[in-house]
Amino acid sequence: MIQHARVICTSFLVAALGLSAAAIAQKPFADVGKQPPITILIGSTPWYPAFEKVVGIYEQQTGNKIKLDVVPFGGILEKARNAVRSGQSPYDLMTLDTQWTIEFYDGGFLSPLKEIDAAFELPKEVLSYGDSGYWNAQKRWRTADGGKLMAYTVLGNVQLLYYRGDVLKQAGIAPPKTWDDVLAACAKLNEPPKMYGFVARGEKGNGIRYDWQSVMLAERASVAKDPAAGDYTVTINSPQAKAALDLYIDLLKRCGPPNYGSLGQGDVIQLLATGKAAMGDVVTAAFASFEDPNKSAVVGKLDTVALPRGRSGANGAVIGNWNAGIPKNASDPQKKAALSFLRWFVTYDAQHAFAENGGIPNRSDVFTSDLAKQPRFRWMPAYLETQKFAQQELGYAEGAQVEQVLGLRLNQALIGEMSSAKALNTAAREIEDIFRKSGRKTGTLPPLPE
Amino acid sequence: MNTSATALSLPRSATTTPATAVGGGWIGTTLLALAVAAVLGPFAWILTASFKYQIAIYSGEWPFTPTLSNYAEVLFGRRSDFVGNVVNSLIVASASTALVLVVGTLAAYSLQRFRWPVWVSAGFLGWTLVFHMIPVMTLIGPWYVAFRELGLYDTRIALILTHVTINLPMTVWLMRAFFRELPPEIEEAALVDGCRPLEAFRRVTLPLVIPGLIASGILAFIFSWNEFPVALSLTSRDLATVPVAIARFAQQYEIQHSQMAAASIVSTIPAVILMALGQRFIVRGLTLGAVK
Amino acid sequence: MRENSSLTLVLNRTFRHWSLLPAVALFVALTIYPVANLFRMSVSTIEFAQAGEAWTFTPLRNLALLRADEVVPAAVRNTLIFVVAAVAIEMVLGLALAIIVAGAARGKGLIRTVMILPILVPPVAIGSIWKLLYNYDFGIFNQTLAALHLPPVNWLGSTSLALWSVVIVDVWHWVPFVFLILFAAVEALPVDVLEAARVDGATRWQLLRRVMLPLLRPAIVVALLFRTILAFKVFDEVFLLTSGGPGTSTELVTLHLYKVFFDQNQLGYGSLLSLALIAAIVAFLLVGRQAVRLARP
Amino acid sequence: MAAVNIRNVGKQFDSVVVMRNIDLDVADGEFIVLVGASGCGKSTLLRMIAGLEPITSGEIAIGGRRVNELEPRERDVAMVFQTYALYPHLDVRENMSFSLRLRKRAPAEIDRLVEATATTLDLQPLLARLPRALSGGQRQRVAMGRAIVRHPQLFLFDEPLSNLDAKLRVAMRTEIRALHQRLHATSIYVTHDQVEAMTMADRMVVMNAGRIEQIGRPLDVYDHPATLYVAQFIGSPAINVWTGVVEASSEGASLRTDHGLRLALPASDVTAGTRLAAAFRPEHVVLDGVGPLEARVSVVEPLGPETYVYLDVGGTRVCARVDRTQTLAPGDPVRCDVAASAIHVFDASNGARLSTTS
Repeated sequence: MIQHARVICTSFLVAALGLSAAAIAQKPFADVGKQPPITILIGSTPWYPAFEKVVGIYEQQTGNKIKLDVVPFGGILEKARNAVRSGQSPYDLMTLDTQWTIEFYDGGFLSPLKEIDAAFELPKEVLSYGDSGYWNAQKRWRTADGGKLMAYTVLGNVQLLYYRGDVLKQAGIAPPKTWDDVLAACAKLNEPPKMYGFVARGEKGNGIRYDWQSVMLAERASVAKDPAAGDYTVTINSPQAKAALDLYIDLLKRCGPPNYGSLGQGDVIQLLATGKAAMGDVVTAAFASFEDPNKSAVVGKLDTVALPRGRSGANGAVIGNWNAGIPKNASDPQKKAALSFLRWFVTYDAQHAFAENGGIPNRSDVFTSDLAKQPRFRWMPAYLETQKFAQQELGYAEGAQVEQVLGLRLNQALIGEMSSAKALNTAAREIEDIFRKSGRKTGTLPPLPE
Repeated sequence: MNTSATALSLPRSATTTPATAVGGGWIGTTLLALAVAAVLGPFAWILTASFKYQIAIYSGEWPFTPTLSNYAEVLFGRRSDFVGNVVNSLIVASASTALVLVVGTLAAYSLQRFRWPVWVSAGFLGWTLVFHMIPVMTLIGPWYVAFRELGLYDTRIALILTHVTINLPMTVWLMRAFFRELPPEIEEAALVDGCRPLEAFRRVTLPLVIPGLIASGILAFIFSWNEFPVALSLTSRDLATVPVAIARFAQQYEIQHSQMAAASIVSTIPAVILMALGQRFIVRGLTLGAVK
Repeated sequence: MRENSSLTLVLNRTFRHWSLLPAVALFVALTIYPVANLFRMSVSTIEFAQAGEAWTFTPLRNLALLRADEVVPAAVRNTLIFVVAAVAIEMVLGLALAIIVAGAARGKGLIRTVMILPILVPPVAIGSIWKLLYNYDFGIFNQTLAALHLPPVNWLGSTSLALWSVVIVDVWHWVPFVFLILFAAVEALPVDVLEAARVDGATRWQLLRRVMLPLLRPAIVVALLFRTILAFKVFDEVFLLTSGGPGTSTELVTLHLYKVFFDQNQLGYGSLLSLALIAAIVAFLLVGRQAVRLARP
Repeated sequence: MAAVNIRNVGKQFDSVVVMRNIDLDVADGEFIVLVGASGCGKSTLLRMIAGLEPITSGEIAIGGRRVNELEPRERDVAMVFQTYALYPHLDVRENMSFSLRLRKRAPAEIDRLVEATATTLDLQPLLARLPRALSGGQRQRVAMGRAIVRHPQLFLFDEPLSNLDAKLRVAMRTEIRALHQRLHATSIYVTHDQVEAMTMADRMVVMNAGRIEQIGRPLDVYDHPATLYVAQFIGSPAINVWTGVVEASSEGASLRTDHGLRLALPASDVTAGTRLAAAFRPEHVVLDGVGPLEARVSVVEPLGPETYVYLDVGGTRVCARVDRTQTLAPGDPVRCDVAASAIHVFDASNGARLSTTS
């Protein structure tokens, strides 16, 4: 009876708030009990609206309050650092880019989830995202092997190969399976300035580092030999890495616009959205905006496949996810409340709702649900396919510094300030230096002939 | 907005203005027109962008079908706190401007008029400059810690105080330059005529540096209005200011240019109005104070 | 009578003291600790472990990092080019506009409002919007060039041009700052002096060179001083426009500092870098002042 | 109106003593002129009286009241500045009524006083103007008006005429003097112009290097300069000065000048062998063709009523005032003489007056 009344009551509230009719009929996704209000630090991202809606459903269903402190993307890290470095944290849950989480794991700023509640387990359907939520404090490396669960993925992004279904079809080209296919296709499609064959990020910094590493993985190259085993011998100046870099430079120069050396994510999306690019290497999260007629001239025309294989025959993709963790300096009841939300959030129902509202779910079963059949979720198969080989990169404490090195040297090779061999040799030397300073077992390959 | 309202300027017919003596002529007019066009060009672009859909901005479409949806989203969107952000900014910027004008002008006057030992004046001025040179990012951590300890985190007071501090160097230096050009005899005359020192300062000195006060005031207001890193770190969502809100449109994977443009336009209007009111307030307050 | 008068003397003296007191109090309260902290950090290595900070005193290590940092020379070179070019252009344009606008018969207030619009736009918006204006395929500049049947320009993607594109944005953004200060100074000029000079038969150019510029000098110095410091500290726009690329062509000291201090979380070396930046600004200002002194007959 | 008594006043900037032991009594209604070269301390003394400059030692009293510790506004003095220091943002009426309004006088009374003063000074048509719309002379007048309107105990003038052109300066000189005769207000007037001092002062105070050299009525000072400095400072063209050593002879003491000339000295107790400076004014040089000194005319300056002739006397230049009827041309040889009684004798080492006669 009471249960009934609550459902009705909730229904009215939900209806009053204008939420989708689908939500009204749903029963609570999971029972987490009464919890004190919590505050979540979250960035302003394209998937934020979906998250906000799901939080709204959580509040409806549980009556627990959540305050969302939405901060600009450029301010999240700053806010998170401030929060954990002094006094009591104003946040009880913080969503952080995977690259940033390392610093928080390593500094011991997050409470391992099992220390808050020993019984907490992630459902097995939840994708692992390269163990990015685990931290092995001895190895200073993200791995479930001997690592503690510190955080888990709120949103998992991977790069996908977007292509214009209509354009490729007309040209009689099948969706590329290898990077050589991409080169071949763009040789046919490239018709600047009307149409560029393929676009990806060449911008200095995170942009080129991230996009290039997919190709690097596809050529079976690596930055460090075997971090899992503690072997940090730098392998970035291997012949395979050089092949990957040469291929990437080739792709961007031959298929992209003349400003390939400064293309960022926004530029790549802009070129695809305006119909100026036939193919592009873009994050999954951008898909929704290509389907929004206010933002895209190619609604319904872009399809996705997993990023292509390299000449080595391997696939490569880098995971770029957002992890949520609980600050060590939050109060115990708040921590429990935050964990309760997490527990609720990873249920199938919550993830289903998250996907429906435009988020990327983190459970494999949602990808095989009814949603996958809908055209607007046509990216799901490619995404799930990518999960089989996608990897976390730079998942060690020195990651941020290594990214700086790669971000500059790769860009310099791209714009011709250095040869690719010299760029990689330089990067190898610098990265080795970083590893040595932090006391890793390291070394480097013999330099590539320049 | 009009300084010719200051008692300093004269009926145009009576004398030459400083610049008719030098400027003027068709060269000046042409240069001015060019400058206004150069300033307004990008601004007009922002204005039109605010009426465009993102895709129209992306593709540089012209002509375009205008839409008010960006404004609707910014002002009334369910997830938008923009009106609140503008109010926060107005409060913080006007309070910090008023404070910095009082504190900074007094300090500038004190340093310029009274004979301080060199270590005091040079020390103070040098410190303000060096402080001004420090990249703000390195200061934020300690400020965050201090204000949190004081229980002032996420209050406007913390933000106002830091903005006053950040703007103080420029205000002091700028006002000092204006005081320097004032002959001391005028104040001495006021003292002999029967003013207390503070009275002479308010009734005679200040009205004579109105142009300087207005310039300092506008600059302090704008710097406070646009200050991002401190506002971001010392406040949370409820007290966020305009630049923090606008930065939210610069997302990880895309910049929401259309809404950013609308927000920029929306935030400019109250700022301009408030600056105009502030100027009028300064002019009126000081000239009336001198006469009454 | 006697007591009364000595009291007023005290009041007079207190006016002198308390007029400076609020400013000093504010600075003591809000700057001493952060600045001391900056110095302390610059000689330390700060590591985070067990949810706490571990400070070790390593001044030589930080210095060694500075010496070995390969990005620093390029950043210093770009910063100097940027500061000199941007500030010089802004000063000249700002002064010219201040004089012209002050001479306008009417609508001065309106023109001033228009002129300050660029500094009213948050830097984050300026960076994003100019990036679109510069866009190779859709930007207004290249569209205009195309309409004139000229080839497109790779504004931000060319290593030789990117820094100058950044300078243009900075000029657009900051001329209003110089204009505003100098406009106020021109408005406060004593008219009788100018009139006297005119009567004495000075040409416009002479009037400008020999009468107005010397009178405007204090304001020019302040505008130049603060514009220079702000130019050294430029960050947001460049960060959004180019992030220092392509290559190191627009790498500036502050961008590098951001990467070190913020992205890499190297607080010790980052602090040393910011102290080095301050030292560079001070040196630049002193050299500049000396140069001006020597140049003056 | 009030008397001013300055007792043993000294002034120190940091550790530098710029003025010491100044004593001066100004009688009620008197017009005193402080005169001296720039930097002699006259303006500083005036500003100390006004209260704009702290007094390091001694005492200043106005109207019998010690004012050392009083603020300027409490001393009931009015001051006219060299730059006029008009309030640029106030019109003439507001400038004039400023002090009255500060003293919260009734508006009707203020109006009456301003009108009256404006009428006196011919400022009526200018009342609504801002200072920058006024000519230099008009500004000067407004500055005067601003001082007069208050009826203060004491007027202080700090070189009020030096920014005016020569013609206006002479006119204003007379006007200020006339004004004083009407108001009988105690006035202290600072100038570096000895003509102004001579023409305006009841008594003048000649200052030099932070000291008072002489106080006296203009003609007394002119006729009996207390020091060589005063003798040289007062009088135009300047007094002629010869230095030399005293020689005694049967006819009395005479001076063997550094140029080898001989000049009879007035009878006084000068001892042979001392170094002296002998000074005599141009009007005491007699060109009679029979004098003992041989000279040659080098420059002739006819001024109208009189003519100044510059002579080359044994290698030194001497100025003589002669009647306009005397026609002389450069190059003419003449003989001249100086009446011994008209010669002022000063100690060459410290400039102190030695002669007591004439």
